[in-house]
Amino acid sequence: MPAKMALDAILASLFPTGRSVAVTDGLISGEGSLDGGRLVVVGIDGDTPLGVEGALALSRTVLDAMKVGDKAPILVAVDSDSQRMSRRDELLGLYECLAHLAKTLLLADRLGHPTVGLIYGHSAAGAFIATALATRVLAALPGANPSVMDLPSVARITKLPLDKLEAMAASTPVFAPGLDNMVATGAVHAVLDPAQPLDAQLSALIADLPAGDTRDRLGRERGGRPVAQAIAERVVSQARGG
Amino acid sequence: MESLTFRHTTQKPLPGTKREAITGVVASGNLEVLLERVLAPDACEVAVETAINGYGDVWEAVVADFVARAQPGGLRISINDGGARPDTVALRLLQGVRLMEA
Amino acid sequence: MNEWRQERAARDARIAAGSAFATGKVVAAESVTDLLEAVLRPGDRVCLEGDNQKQADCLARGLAACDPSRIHDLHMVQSGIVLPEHLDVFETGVAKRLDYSYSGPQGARIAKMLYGGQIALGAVHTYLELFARYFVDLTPHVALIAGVSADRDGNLYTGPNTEDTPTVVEATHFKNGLVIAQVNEIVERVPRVDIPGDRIDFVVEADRPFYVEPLFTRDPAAMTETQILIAMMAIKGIYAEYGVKRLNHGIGFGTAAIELLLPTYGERLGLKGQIATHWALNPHPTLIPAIESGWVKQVHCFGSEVGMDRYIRERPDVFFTGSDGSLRSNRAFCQTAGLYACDMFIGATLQIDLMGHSSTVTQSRVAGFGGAPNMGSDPHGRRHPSDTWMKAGREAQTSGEPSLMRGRKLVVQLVETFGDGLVPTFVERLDAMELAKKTGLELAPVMIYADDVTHIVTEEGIANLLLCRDADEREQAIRGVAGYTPIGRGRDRAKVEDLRARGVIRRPEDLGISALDADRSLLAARSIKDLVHWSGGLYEPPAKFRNW
Amino acid sequence: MAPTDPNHARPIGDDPSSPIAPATAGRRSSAGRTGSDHRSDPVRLEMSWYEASARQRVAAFLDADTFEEFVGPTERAMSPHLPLFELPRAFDDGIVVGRGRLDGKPVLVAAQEGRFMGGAFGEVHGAKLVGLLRAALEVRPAAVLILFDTGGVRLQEANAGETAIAEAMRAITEVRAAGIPVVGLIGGRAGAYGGGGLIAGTCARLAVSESGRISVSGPEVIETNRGAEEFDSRDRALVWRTMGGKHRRLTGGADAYVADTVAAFRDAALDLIARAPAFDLATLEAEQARLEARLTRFGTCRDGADIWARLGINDAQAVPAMTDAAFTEIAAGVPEASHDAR
Repeated sequence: MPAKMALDAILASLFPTGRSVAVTDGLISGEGSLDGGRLVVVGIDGDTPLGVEGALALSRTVLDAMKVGDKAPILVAVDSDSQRMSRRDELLGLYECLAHLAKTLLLADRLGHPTVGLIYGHSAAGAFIATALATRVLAALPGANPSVMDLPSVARITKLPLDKLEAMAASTPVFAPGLDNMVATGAVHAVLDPAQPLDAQLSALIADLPAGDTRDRLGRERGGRPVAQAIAERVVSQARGG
Repeated sequence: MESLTFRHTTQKPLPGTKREAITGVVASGNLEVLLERVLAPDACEVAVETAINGYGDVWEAVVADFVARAQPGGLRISINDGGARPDTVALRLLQGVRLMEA
Repeated sequence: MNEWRQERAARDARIAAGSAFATGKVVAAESVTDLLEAVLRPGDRVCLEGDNQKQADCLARGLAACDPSRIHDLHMVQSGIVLPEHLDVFETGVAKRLDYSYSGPQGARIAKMLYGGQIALGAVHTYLELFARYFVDLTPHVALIAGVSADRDGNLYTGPNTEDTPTVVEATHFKNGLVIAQVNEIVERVPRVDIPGDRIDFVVEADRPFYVEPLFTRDPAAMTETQILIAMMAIKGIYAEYGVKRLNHGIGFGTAAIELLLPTYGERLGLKGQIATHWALNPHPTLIPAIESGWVKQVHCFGSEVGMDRYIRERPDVFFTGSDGSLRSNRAFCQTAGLYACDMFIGATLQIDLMGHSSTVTQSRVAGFGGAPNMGSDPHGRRHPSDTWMKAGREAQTSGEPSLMRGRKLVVQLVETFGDGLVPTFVERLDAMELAKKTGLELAPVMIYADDVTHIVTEEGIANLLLCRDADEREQAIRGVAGYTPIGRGRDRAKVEDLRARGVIRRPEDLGISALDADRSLLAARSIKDLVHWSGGLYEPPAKFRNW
Repeated sequence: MAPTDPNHARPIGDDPSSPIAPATAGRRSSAGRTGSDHRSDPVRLEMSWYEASARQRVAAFLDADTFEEFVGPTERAMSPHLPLFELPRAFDDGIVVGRGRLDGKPVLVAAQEGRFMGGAFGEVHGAKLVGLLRAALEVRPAAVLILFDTGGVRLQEANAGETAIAEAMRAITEVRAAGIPVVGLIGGRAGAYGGGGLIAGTCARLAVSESGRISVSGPEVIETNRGAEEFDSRDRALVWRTMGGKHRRLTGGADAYVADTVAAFRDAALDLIARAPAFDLATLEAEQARLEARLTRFGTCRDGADIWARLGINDAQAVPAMTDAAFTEIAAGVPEASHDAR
């Protein structure tokens, strides 16, 4: 697996003319300029788990970006752990905080802020859904390692031997961790080339944003989700007829 | 997983006009039974997908008793089994037939 | 001249030795091992109280920590082998011989230690048998018992789980033995005196409250349609048929389902007051709806159950309670009540063979008996008639002089044809026989012998063994309710149909019951929370049973 | 986000025609009823939500005989992946979707079956929900109702499940933005865990019963990762004080608390549909303020009961044992419980 690209290197490549982006307690927020306009950056760095405070800090940034009125694109850069697993986070309603963060990103997109996710490290489970997956398109850098659960944990829960799971993982993208599999399911729209300037690649992505949610179509085309699109369309078609 | 299919001839069709019904849930020790009135009135087919291998003879006996008792002519019955005991299987089959007779 | 007071002198010497670690009778928890090393002698018979609901666990830990060079070869005589420490003492050599009744949670380990020869086993008893032997040939030299509280004079409050304590103290104290009690707290005045202080020699204030496990709580949420169907058949085909008023229930889900069907299905059948009025039973939470609906006249208990204390206090018309209001249970008396004063025992088992012998052992576990064989046996010493007993007797005995006929206790096995993991309940040969061979037991650990069993109820029907006239009929009656197990499929169909025509086998439809009616909506409570509601908030279930 | 259902359910009755009456119905006064009775079957309405299967819930919840299923079991749209794991499939992949009427109003409805694979999201399961939400944009029903019963992502199809959850969340915001309320109902045995909790948090309104649980990480997952000192998953009372229906209602994590009957969920759904917040900047600003205030006020609390006490409930310890009626009264007096900020 290629090494993951460091956040600083990513930002440098994105914003060759300078930026003001801070990372506090693993939370990324700030902005830089892209194509003569603003690009707002939020996200999580350093394999940090996302808890209630982090989610609300990020959503605050996204809400503030919406209030500026410039419809600036929003980049959600992610190298996170899963959601923070604790009694306190659940007691305080982590599901609401994570959903709220996702909703702010989805609303921003509706209100004309192009939203792009960028996974450059790890991410998993609730943290992944509430951030990178709540954007219009999700891009990745080689070395990224999204997962729902690592294979040893899957082995423990499914009571299947690890070597059998590893063999299955090689041929079945639907359950195995890793970037290639998330690309195959359609969750990751595109993998960027770290050797080329990222600003141009991001601009190209934004210029070519799909109108709707194309993830299930990509999943079918790439073979990672063979039936999802057809099933969803069958439901729509039956709902329509009658 | 094991797939089993049993075909029987019945003396009469199952009363009622309902085209299809489903009962039960696939869970540990439980099963779902899907019944469809699509066969000839004196035919019954029971197709089983079971999580537990090696109980073909028990399935055969349960299905034969069920067919003799319920005379489910015309029904194709499809079962997804999560390892139910024979008595649970027999009960679900009877529950399914009752739905079809309604 | 004969010396007639040697035992008493020995007891006095033990007390004197132990007093070095006591203030009056009171001993601190950290001194338990010192105390035990001072009062015990190698080879002593020791009863380390291990009940269902009350464990002398602090004393057990103290005993397990004794130096085996000083204390060794003890002969443990106790009803329950429940805690790990109960077996640790055999590993260290502190103990050598064992006579006991029940070893549910330690069943696998005890089997291994029996194979390995670490334990010299006397016998596995029923409760009443072991208690009886306390007064004949297994009288303890030292009893280590447990209670909730004591005063400084040793007056002991056992709490609602009195269980074995009076029996153990009676046998030990009055035959020159020494009694040491652990209590959760020392108080100025105990709520009630279950054991007078002059029978207690030392009192240990335990480092933590004794361990209690909710053994008798069955969550209605886990009850299946099959269990409900079986319960319906039992109510209609046995309780109603024989008018069973005085009874004992096992602790499985099947009998718990019966308890929950009384106020619904039983009510619909018009049986209230006609059946199930007088009980020998632990305070099962699933009995609450029947009690609240006025079905239950009274209940005597072997022990209590976690979470039932407040409820019992508020229902003194139903339960036996002390002047303080809390339950007074007593295992010996309740076992006796179950044996002689109940007309029916009904409970589950793991294996039944073609004769009707049943057993709860598997090849790798020696679970012991507890009290089921006492409940589940026909007492030949019974002399009082009842309609139920006489009717069963008439069914069993068709010839001979009617006035010399004796009745029969109903002993009912309530089983599903398959157990967990699709393991058949009906077998050619009990695992118990294999186990006896492997461990060198003279008696195979049979829970209930075939000649005591009167009925077997499965989801396929009821087999009335009283009506079987020979061994072949009996075998076919058992095969005839054994469902799709190999035993059941090996039936002679014609013979089974003949038995059905004679009413020896009764199918659900013969009883006017449709399997389709066996629905969870029939349960008076479908969750632990429902039981709490029924109890008016008095039942306080332990955390693991809550979903709120 | 593993399936976390701790209630290893034994089989129960599943015949849609057999009513599961409330167990202690004879002792309770019958639930207060709305004027919508005439449209639905009164016996079925009294069935226990918790006990009922997904199909039973849908059939009883909607106006009688109005449910039409999409991609129903005879279409055999089953998981293409479970056979690889030697696991049995279900004809509906554990979710029932379709259309029906609720008090005469056309609605779309999805119901998860918590007993099949813990109600978890697999490829087909997720796609059926996503399809239903996309259909709402075309057919414009009066509401979309999601009857949650899920442990989260189905591990055997984890990537597909996770992606479907993200698709469903986006689709919900689109449906809401189109002015169609999306209402979640939570009272099944599997709760709404993992990604199911996030989807729930995206809905416009939520109704929950006492046994309903909403959470991201399940107690067992937290215990496995952080130890029993962090979360003793066997302490069931703690589980409910942390993520159970009453706690969620008191803190405003759910907008209605209902008794465990189909009738109660139906009434709540009708009420919530009528007062669903818009999906706009004002709502999300309000939600931001609401959640920030929660962290400020309760961030140091260790236990649900501490929070309830700070909410001004006199006998916070008594909350878990409270009857539904008593609790509803208490919740009505807690200002934080009711809001339009979702």
